[in-house]
Amino acid sequence: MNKRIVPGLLLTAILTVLFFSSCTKQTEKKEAQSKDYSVALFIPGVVAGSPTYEMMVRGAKKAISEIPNGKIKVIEGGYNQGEWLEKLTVIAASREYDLIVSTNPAMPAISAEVSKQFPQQKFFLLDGFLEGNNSIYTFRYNQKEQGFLGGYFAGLVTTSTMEGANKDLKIGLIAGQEYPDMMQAILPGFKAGAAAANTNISVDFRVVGNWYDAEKARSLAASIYDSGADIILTIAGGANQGVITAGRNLGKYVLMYDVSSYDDAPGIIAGSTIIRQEKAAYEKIKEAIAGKMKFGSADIADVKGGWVSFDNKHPLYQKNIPQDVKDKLQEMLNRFESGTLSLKMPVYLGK
Amino acid sequence: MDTPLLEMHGIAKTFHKNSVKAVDGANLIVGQSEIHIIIGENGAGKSTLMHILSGEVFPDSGKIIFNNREGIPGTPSEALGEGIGMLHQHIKLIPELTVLENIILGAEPSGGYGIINRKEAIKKLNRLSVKYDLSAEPDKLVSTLNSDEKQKTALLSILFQDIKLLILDEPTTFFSELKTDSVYKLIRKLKSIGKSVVIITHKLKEAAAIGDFITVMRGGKTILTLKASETDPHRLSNIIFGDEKNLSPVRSGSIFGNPLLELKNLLFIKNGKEILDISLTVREGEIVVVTGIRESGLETLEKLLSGEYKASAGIIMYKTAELSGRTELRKRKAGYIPSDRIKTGTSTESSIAENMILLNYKSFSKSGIFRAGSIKKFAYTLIKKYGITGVPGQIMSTLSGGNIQRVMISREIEANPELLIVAEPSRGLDIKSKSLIYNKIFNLKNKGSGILIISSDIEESLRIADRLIILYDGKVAYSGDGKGIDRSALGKIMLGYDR
Amino acid sequence: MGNAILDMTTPIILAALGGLFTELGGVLNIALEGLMLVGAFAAILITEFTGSTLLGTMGAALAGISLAYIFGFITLRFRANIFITGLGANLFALGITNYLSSIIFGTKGVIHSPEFPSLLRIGNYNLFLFAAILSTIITVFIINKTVFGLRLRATGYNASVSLVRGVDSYSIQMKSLLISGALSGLGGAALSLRLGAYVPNMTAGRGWIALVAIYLGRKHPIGIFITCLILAGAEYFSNAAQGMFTIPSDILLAFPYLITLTGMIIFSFINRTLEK
Amino acid sequence: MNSVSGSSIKTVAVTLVAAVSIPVILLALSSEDPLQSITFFFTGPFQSTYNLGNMLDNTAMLILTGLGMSIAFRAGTFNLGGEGQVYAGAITAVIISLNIGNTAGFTGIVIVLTAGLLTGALIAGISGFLKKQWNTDELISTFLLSGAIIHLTDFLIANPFRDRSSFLISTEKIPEKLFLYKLMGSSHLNISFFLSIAAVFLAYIFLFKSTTGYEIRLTGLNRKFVEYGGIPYKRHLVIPMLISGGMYGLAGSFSVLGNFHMGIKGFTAGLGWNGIAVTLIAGNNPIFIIPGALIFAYLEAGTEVAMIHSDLSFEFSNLIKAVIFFLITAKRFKLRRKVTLG
Repeated sequence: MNKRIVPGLLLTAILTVLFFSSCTKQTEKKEAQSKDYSVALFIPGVVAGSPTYEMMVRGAKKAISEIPNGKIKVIEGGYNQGEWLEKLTVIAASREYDLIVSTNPAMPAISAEVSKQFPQQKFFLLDGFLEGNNSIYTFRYNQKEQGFLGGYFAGLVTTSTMEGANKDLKIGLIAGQEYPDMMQAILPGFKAGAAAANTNISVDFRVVGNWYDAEKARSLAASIYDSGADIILTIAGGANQGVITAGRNLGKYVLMYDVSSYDDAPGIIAGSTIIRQEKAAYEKIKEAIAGKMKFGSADIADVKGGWVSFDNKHPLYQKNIPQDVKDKLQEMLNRFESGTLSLKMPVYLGK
Repeated sequence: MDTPLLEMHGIAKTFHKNSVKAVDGANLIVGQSEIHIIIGENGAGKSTLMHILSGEVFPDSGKIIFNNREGIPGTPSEALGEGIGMLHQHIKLIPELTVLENIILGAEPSGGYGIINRKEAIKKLNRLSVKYDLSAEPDKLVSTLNSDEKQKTALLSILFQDIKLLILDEPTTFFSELKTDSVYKLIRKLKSIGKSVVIITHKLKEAAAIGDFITVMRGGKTILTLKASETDPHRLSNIIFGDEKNLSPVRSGSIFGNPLLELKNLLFIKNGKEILDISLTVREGEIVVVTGIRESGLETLEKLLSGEYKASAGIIMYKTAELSGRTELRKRKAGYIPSDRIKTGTSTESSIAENMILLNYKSFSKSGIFRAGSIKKFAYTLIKKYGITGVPGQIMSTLSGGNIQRVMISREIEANPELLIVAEPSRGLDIKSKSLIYNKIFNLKNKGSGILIISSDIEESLRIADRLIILYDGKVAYSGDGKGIDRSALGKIMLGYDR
Repeated sequence: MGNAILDMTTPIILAALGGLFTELGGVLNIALEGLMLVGAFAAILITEFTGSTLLGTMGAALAGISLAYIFGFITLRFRANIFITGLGANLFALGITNYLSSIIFGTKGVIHSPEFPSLLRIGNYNLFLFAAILSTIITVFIINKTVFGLRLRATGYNASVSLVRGVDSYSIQMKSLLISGALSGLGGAALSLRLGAYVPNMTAGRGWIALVAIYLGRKHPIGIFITCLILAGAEYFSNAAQGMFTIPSDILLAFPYLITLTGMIIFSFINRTLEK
Repeated sequence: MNSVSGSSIKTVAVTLVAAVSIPVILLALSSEDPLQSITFFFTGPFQSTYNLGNMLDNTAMLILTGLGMSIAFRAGTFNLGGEGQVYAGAITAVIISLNIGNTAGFTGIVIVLTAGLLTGALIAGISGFLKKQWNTDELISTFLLSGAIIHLTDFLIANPFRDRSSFLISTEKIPEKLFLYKLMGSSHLNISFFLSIAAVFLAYIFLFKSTTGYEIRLTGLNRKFVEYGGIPYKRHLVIPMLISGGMYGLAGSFSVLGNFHMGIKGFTAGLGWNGIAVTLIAGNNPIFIIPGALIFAYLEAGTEVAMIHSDLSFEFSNLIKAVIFFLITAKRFKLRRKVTLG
């Protein structure tokens, strides 16, 4: 019994020594701070498997690489939402970064919380919305319009004469999880878009439960296709791959979100909405470096502004989609771009 | 003379757990076709020495030469590979496997590609069965066997491996009393075909009866080796144990009181077969011994009394209460020393003290919390009274077999039960321990407790019983005070000749 | 429907059969998840480079064996606690696949290519289904008819008795771990090759489901096969139900667990009643 | 499970050295500035009171979950459902907190903690009951039940109790009167730390000094012996489960009152599994759970800080943890002896 306590005591002793030895280090560190611009890129999740995060990382790195002593650090926060606040606090507390960049609708609230403790810390948040906090600038995509474009195109496909399209007026949407933007912007937009193509179209909406179970996504997609749908919009992270496989196996269509990826499955991926995430990260961080970022304000990035769109320039799209569908989609895009049509993105989630 | 088959020199082993020198510089020489007996008290180091030979324990120091090759077996598999096999005191079989699977395990005849050649296995098994007069049903599950069949299976499993030296640990504890002759026959047969046998025992008669040589062990040392034919058992006994006569239990005079335990037409039926049908009464101050050969129903009786089996019919009365369903003798504070001492009777990974307080642990506590002082005191009292080598906090598994039993016995007897049930009281005990337990039992009897002993040891049964019940084939073949019955008459009843 | 269920169940059957070997050998193998994951990764990696799904499949088995060897070596040789080393093996699989993928493909994410060779199919069924059926039959044979099978069961039931009988439990348990590595690796390959892509964490708890299937299947290959079919059926029902009813998805996701649990309770209830 | 005991000082030392040096090697190999990564890894948790406080708060949670597991292990049962039990305990704490507005303060805190504890106990108790009644394997039933509970709790957070004004999938914040008293600046460290230490000693006394603990330990070691001793052991298939689940539930409610102050989807993830790891590192001994939890929390905090400040990546933190898991319970480091006949 006594013998066995020894290792525990030993360890406690080691930890104590480490504690005291590190206290002295802390004071030395402060002088070492650099005056050059440094950015922390906080990923709410992991970069792996997410093209939108990859785009953000690319854009941010490019912006930083263009200044002489720029520093950028990508920090993956993991999927546990409960831990984000703590991690973001640690980053802010380190006082090492001039700007924290992140992306996710939940980040503004979390950043505001951190901002209470560290008011000097600046935040640039993509895909979120918060006005009036002088430390935070947000840049939110109009996902309702984005969902609408997807729904409209899917509606055009299911009513078209395309090889994989059947008579049933049915389309699908597979999501990784049910999250606020999905339920309040994307899905309603998608349904509205489909209705704009034909009011009788029904939407089969299903959830994988996570962002990586591609096999489950595959069987969900197969089940949706079997029930008569001919095109599915997939917003399921890494699990998208399962939907593509199901589409390939059954000769049906897949619609991608955020990132144009026709080449991944030529002929199967029929269309793709896009957001200009790389450009946004790049341009906005450049603004911040130049001291021109409008902290305290919130921008909405929509189709009209060119931040949200549909990739209809891709050769595979041009090749595989019938002319009348192409024309109708272009017409719809024109209406958004000219401002004759716009959808309001819900920025606060009222009760 | 040929070179010896086995030489062991300066073998020593200390178990780190309790720093007790189990074997301390032992030497042993066994010739070709020789029956060699190792005799000694419980805890003398016999088993450890043999476990070293069979590869189960690795010694701290020493040299082994076997079959002209020097080296120490690192695992049982290596020992078997060299031709050393050991039959353990506790039957080592796997109940979930069939008889054949148990027998061939480790020496499977292969038909290529690692596939078991069943035909070949059966053929070899049949050959062995005939040669050693041991029958077996290959496809029966071992869990369904009776103890006799289990013993045969265990023996066959060793014989199936091609061994040069067979180690038998307490064979007559292992085999029922009346099977001793056939065991001897088997051992002699092995000798006659050139194999050597080492037998561990603490029974003098056994040693003298079949051994060629006898090696005496005490305190981890081999103190001398004698030729069996030249040995006087009494002298030997003094070397090992001191004077045996003083230790023999004596039956005391008896006044019997009210009935404590009554079994009325207790019936146990399994798979439509009547396994046991018994009636008996145990009164205050009375020792009732139920004996018989192994398959006669002794085990079933124990299991019915312990509550493991549920009686098919009949009544169990404890004093004036009728116990329905499974017996609850234990809940009524009856003492019980089970035949399975290790698995049932002790918690091997708990301390001595924790094992000792099992029956009345609540009395050592105050509002649910133990009083450490009184437990310690109690444990020390029992340790002293029963001559146990150990301290209260010591973990049971670090004790020798004899000490483990003493802990258990001390617990059961010190609780002063009105009724004590003892199964196989002398199993695995040396004479000192045996006489200790008998003395304690007689004390209890004199205080007016009733005692029911279930034993397959004939002499023990004759000597101590106030009332003797002999079972044959699950039925009472004799019930009486045992007077006028000698050993051979008893044997006949047990085997069903005198009905 | 039957086809879909069979498709869903193959990876789990393969992993569960692998786990059966370790389970029979007395080793609680909670690393099935990680073993599947390295298999899934290796299958894509090697197929990508060689263009052959066959080589990819073999590579998957080999990757499973390699991880199983590390896991087994540490657990059996150093006598480390198998539960913790199992958790370690699962974490290791996640870390090492991401690490290798960032070195080899420059991405930690999804690995896929449009020209990925499609799997061989016989009729409507892909080859892995036949592999799973064949493995089930071979497993029955190995367990009951071979020296290894006997020693494996003996070790699992009672290692100390087996040891006395000259059975080297280290080697037996190690072999069983390697087999479980190979079969789980194949299970992982069944998952990723059919998809034509590797997604980090794509096993998504299937290794655990396989472990459950071993127990529910009464540690018998055929029992496991049937259990896996039933589990896949529950999953299929839950997937289909998402399209039929407006039940919140979280509740539907809980369904397979509840169905399995209910089945298990009924099973043990019947067992207990029969005993009495 | 009970064989987790009695490792010598030498092997513990070797384990510690290996567990420390292997991450160092891995860091050195993967990092562009190894010294910096290593420094952050080891000293990071102590660099600010915020880091230190959070590490200690995490330690407190791990102590509770570790204790929960160790009591189940001692009784010879296996509770694989910790994840679900913590999560359910936490959501119960949130729901009760949101509904007892007027009883806030000390009484309120007691009510909330009790409710969380009972929820965990109930869930684990179901598995114990099934084991007792029909011998349903508790290893599997706890796991399955937990799997279902996790999704159902997700549902509660995402639907009926969802705060629809938040972009987090979370419930509303609980009343501030129920927050546990904080001990170290802005970090999460709160009085639950002392309560968890107290729980260790209570658990120790319960297991080793009480009659019920005696019955439970004997049941775990040798069920036949307990039956033979006439101890009614069947309830000890249920009681340890209740305690085990209760500890998990308590950990869940502590993390709500002391740290998160609301329910967030998946917020307690990992506590259940880590509890098992802590118990096994501690060799099932309640007292050793304190250093065991400390080691574990220290490792987690170290990797986290190193990830934020240096170029340590997510997958490497997994690899480091994996290596430590591989070695931390190793009992001996010598390879098999090779002595054979001939």
